Amino acid sequence: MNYFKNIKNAFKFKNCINYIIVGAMLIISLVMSSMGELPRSSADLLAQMGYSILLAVSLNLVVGFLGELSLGHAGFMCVGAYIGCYFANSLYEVIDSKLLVLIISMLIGGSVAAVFGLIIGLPALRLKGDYLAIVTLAFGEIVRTIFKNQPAFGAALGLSTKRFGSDLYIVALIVVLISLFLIQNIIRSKHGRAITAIRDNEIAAKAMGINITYYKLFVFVFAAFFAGVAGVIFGSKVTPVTYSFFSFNYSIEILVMVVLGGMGNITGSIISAVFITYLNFQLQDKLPGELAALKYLVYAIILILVVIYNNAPKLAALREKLSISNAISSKKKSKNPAAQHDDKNRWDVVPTKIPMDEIVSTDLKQEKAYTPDKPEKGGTE
Amino acid sequence: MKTFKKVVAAAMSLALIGSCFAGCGAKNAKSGAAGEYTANNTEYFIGSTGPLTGDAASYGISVNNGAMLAVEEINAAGGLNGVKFKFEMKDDKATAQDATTGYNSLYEAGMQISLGSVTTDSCDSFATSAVEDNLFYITPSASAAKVIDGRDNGFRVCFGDPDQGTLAADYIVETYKNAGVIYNTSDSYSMGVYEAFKAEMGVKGATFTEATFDAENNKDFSTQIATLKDCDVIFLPMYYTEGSLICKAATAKGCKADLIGTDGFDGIADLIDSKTVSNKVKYITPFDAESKNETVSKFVESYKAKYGKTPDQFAADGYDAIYAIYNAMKAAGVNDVTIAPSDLCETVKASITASDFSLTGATGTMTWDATGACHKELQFKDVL
Amino acid sequence: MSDYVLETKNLGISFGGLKAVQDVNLKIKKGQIYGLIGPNGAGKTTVFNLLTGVYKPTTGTFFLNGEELTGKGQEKINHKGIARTFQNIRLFNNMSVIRNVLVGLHNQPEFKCNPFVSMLKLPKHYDTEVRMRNKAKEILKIFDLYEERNNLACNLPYGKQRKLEIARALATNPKLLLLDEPAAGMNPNETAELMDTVRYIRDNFDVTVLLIEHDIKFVSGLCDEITVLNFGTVLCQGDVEKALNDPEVVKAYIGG
Amino acid sequence: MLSTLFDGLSLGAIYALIALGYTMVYGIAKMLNFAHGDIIMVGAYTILTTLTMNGHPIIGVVAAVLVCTVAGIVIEKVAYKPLRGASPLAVLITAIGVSYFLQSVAQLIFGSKSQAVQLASFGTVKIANAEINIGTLITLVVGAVIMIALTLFVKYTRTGRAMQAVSEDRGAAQLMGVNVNKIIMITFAIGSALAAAAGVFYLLQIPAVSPTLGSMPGIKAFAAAVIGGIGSIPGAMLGGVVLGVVEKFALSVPALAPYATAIEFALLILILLVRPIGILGKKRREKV
Repeated sequence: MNYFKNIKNAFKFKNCINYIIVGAMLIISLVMSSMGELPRSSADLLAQMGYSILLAVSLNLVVGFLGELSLGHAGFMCVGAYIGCYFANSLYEVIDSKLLVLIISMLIGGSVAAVFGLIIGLPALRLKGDYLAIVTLAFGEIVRTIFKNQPAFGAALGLSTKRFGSDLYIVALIVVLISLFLIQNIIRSKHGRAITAIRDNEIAAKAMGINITYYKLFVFVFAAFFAGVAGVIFGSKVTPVTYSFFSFNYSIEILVMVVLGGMGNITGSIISAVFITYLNFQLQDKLPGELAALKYLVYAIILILVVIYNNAPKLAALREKLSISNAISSKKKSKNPAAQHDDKNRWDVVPTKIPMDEIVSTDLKQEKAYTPDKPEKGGTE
Repeated sequence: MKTFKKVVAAAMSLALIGSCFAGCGAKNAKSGAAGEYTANNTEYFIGSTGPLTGDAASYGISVNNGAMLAVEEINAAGGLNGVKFKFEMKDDKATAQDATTGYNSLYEAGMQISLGSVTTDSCDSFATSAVEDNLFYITPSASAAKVIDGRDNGFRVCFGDPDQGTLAADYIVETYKNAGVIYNTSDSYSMGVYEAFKAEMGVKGATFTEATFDAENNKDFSTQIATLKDCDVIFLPMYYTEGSLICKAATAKGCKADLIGTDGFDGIADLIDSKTVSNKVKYITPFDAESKNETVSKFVESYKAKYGKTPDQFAADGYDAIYAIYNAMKAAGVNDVTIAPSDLCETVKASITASDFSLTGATGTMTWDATGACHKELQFKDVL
Repeated sequence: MSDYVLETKNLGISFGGLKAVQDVNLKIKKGQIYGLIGPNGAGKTTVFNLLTGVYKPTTGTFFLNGEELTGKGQEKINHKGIARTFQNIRLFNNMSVIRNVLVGLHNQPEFKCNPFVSMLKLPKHYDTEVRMRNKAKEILKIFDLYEERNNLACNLPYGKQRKLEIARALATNPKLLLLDEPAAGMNPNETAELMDTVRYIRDNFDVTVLLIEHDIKFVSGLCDEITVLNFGTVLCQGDVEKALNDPEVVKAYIGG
Repeated sequence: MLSTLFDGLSLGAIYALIALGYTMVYGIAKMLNFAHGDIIMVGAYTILTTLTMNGHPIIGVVAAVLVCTVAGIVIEKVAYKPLRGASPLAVLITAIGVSYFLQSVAQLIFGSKSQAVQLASFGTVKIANAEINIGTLITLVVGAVIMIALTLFVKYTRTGRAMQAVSEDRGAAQLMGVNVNKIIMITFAIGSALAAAAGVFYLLQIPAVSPTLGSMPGIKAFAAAVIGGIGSIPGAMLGGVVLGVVEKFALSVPALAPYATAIEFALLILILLVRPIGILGKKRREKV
């Protein structure tokens, strides 16, 4: 009977907010479409939002939950887009149903990207922090270079793909819903706990018997899969698929989505992915000529300010003062863990040595308290 | 409090989604379903996308300037049967993705006919949409074969990549003994010209040395020049930014070869001069700003007056593309400002491919066949 | 089955020629509380690091219940039944108290649950989660941390952080529990309470305890046997009173 | 062959100079200054501005070094100093932000178009059958001199020794009376000045400047620093030269040329996997 109780639990508002957001997008647009009021550009934008959300949420798995910086997320998307669409092109000759072809090619693209995730996950076992970030960056560049020199994939001309049509957004948003279901369930399970434990303190996690190798690979493969699926959606919308799209800049754009939304916060990633995609769309014509650089200037400033605000040790007091949740719940302050800072018994910061060598001993410890999605409380807690 | 935060988040995101629809919805609230967008047109709407920002921005800006100039001239002369023209170029940063977005925006705003896109990848993407809607496009500068291949409604003003490669090969085999080529593996234009060049050299039974580069990652050309230093001519199918660096590297390395560029090469004169480059540099172009031809000099004069600089070939292509559309519409006797894109496409297609249709523009006298390719004279122009 | 829970034979490690620890022979019986003491830099924590697989020993071997574990990885050694706490506390600071313990429970065979089961939220996922949480709560109650279970670990007072670390280690169901200076930074009341807790877990969890501690009162009040280390070598071993009064030990501590 | 080798060495010298800045900042401030490559771009634009104002190239070079030094110090103060003690992840993301900031500001001021910068032109000399540009030789010699000077500076001056101390153990250095903030600032200043120097040599070889000029050389130089062993000055030199030579040799083989960049990055990944501390890096032990 526990099962049904828990199922009920899962339908509580705060546990399904992410589905509500994406579901609302889907339903509103379907209604508008049935009334003939959904312009093509909006449908296009929605599909774009769909794969942006996929990318941001999957990168958040790596950056926010595992605590490793990946600068090659666009590389996985590139693999998915090229491989998935390559197969789709041949599948169209055999299978009539466009939807079926898209689904199969998404699975193929995702799986091949996942294999690449496994390959790039292997260095992750030996490297951490800045070094791993550079390796992922290198990976992204290598993948692009390989694809742009393969005549089978159109070389510099890009791979001509078949467009799915204006209904793509429906498929994209449904895929997002399914992916969110899978990702959130993992995060809120014992496996998610193990992953965040690795992020918080790898040495302790090892000592607790957590299989670091397994989970790091798992996260890289898992995230790469969704990035690959996002790539196939991209390829079904944009033709030709060219290597130049999946540049380092695009990886950074995904990273901006994650940082802006809050590392380790899935709802945040969704909102900021939607926001930034929308902003890009709106700014396409608003910033003529060289003024287009303003967009990147804004991204840069967002990155710098958000990160400094959230991480600067000296701003800890300010953060607490300005925290929305504190302001709102002043009544409940006694229950707020942050209030315990005043505890007299609290051991003051132990002066620790700065780690000697970032390769072997860095803890990617977050200064700021994370707000990972809380696991559903198992009935009686 | 957690819940509250989430409620705030949900409200925010819903507002955001709402605004997205509102933004797009308001523009065509009156118009309803697709296809009726043109119903409110009071001017013939010519759309296009091109790189107005980013590395390739200079091409998009030139085409835009040339096209705007042509539209102004036509409108000043009374338009087509009193109906004026409107031209709008959306920025696509030379990416396929933004070209689609731009196409959709234009289409919803009532675009009836188009100049396609300025660069190859974007134009491929633009054309895919244009085929679905049967919208006529005549690209000023997207030269890859696939841009118009198999697309009835696609035309172009510039030469195709293969034509240039073939022409260059013929010329080089005639004039020089020891040929070399450097091409950009990361660029479809460069690759396209190179492939045709290679094929033609094969036909002629001539041999040549080759070197490659990748403009994304590599801007130092000493190795490539070293490979080709014994050649007496080096063919450079590429845009002028890299071209100028190769010219300088050749001089720095003491390479004496003549350098021959393609029609992407104009603009190079701003970047090199006889002090920095001692080699002889020339390029293939259908457009010569110093030409004494009446049409050309009139174009160059009014361009200079409007924009304060000498037009390059992209500007001339843009200018000619607009006139091609105008003349074809005029020849077909189009007389309905709210004509649907598809109908207009069929009409213009028929008139532009007619055997008696030709256009004398800034880039020479042009005729078109059913494949959409343009026939005109090419010439070699000396830079240094 | 060996007589001893832990047995080390000539265990030693050298870092680039410097012999940090050498010839350590420990024999710890089941159910004992065993002390490892010595002045600063004597190599106590290094012994812990050797026993938990952080360092690979350059000489010697060690056995847990007669099974050789020399050279095995940290995770593997933990699975075999050695759990530890750290001298400078290493909690999962940004996770709640209960989740810290849940991570400890992660590898218990009765809580096995394949990621795909969790991903699809099959009934087994819920079943496992609920059972894990109940178990974690039981453990937290023993350590008097139940009330704080939803607070972030980093917001606990120092004494409770120490306790939580022990609770977390215990959750991995160890046969041998290594405590690295568990009473450091605690006031006398907390220390006394901790002594009771250690005894309680020894009696109720079927676990043997090896601990490093500087507080002589704590050691003499709790340990059955001790080993004194100095400069990486064993100075003296055996009964607590006898060892503490050994002139060599006194000399090592007072200096000479 | 010989000509390719010289080209590789000269490119390697540029990488090495950039890598030196990376390695110093990484060794001392323990952070990956992703914006380091963009400092080169700042230097290059400074030279461009001086030249368009009809300044002498030498004035341009001096101005570039000054502007870059100041830029380095300001960036450190504004963006990195508040994050001292925060997680490396946060610092790295900020550094990426700074990199983008510099690029977009440059684009707003100077436009995205590549512009020609002719610092100086040199003739060629013939060394054993190969035409070698004199600029290449100058790059090699001056690069080597700067590296040796830097090594001596770190080894024998008071500030240099303080740098070593901060690199070894920041806390202990602070207790010994070293002003850590000042040392880190000086490190950034020197690193940025080196980037300016690298920018000058870059312009000698590739006489064009654009806002994204520094990003790829920056990333490759970081790869060079890692290959050589981060924190090690000879390592940075070695790594830079190895990478430069590999790049040039890959480019000279037609079949490999399109993959030159991929080969360099693959080399980086390989070295990190086989020997994560780099060729000349020192091994350090995990602290528990």
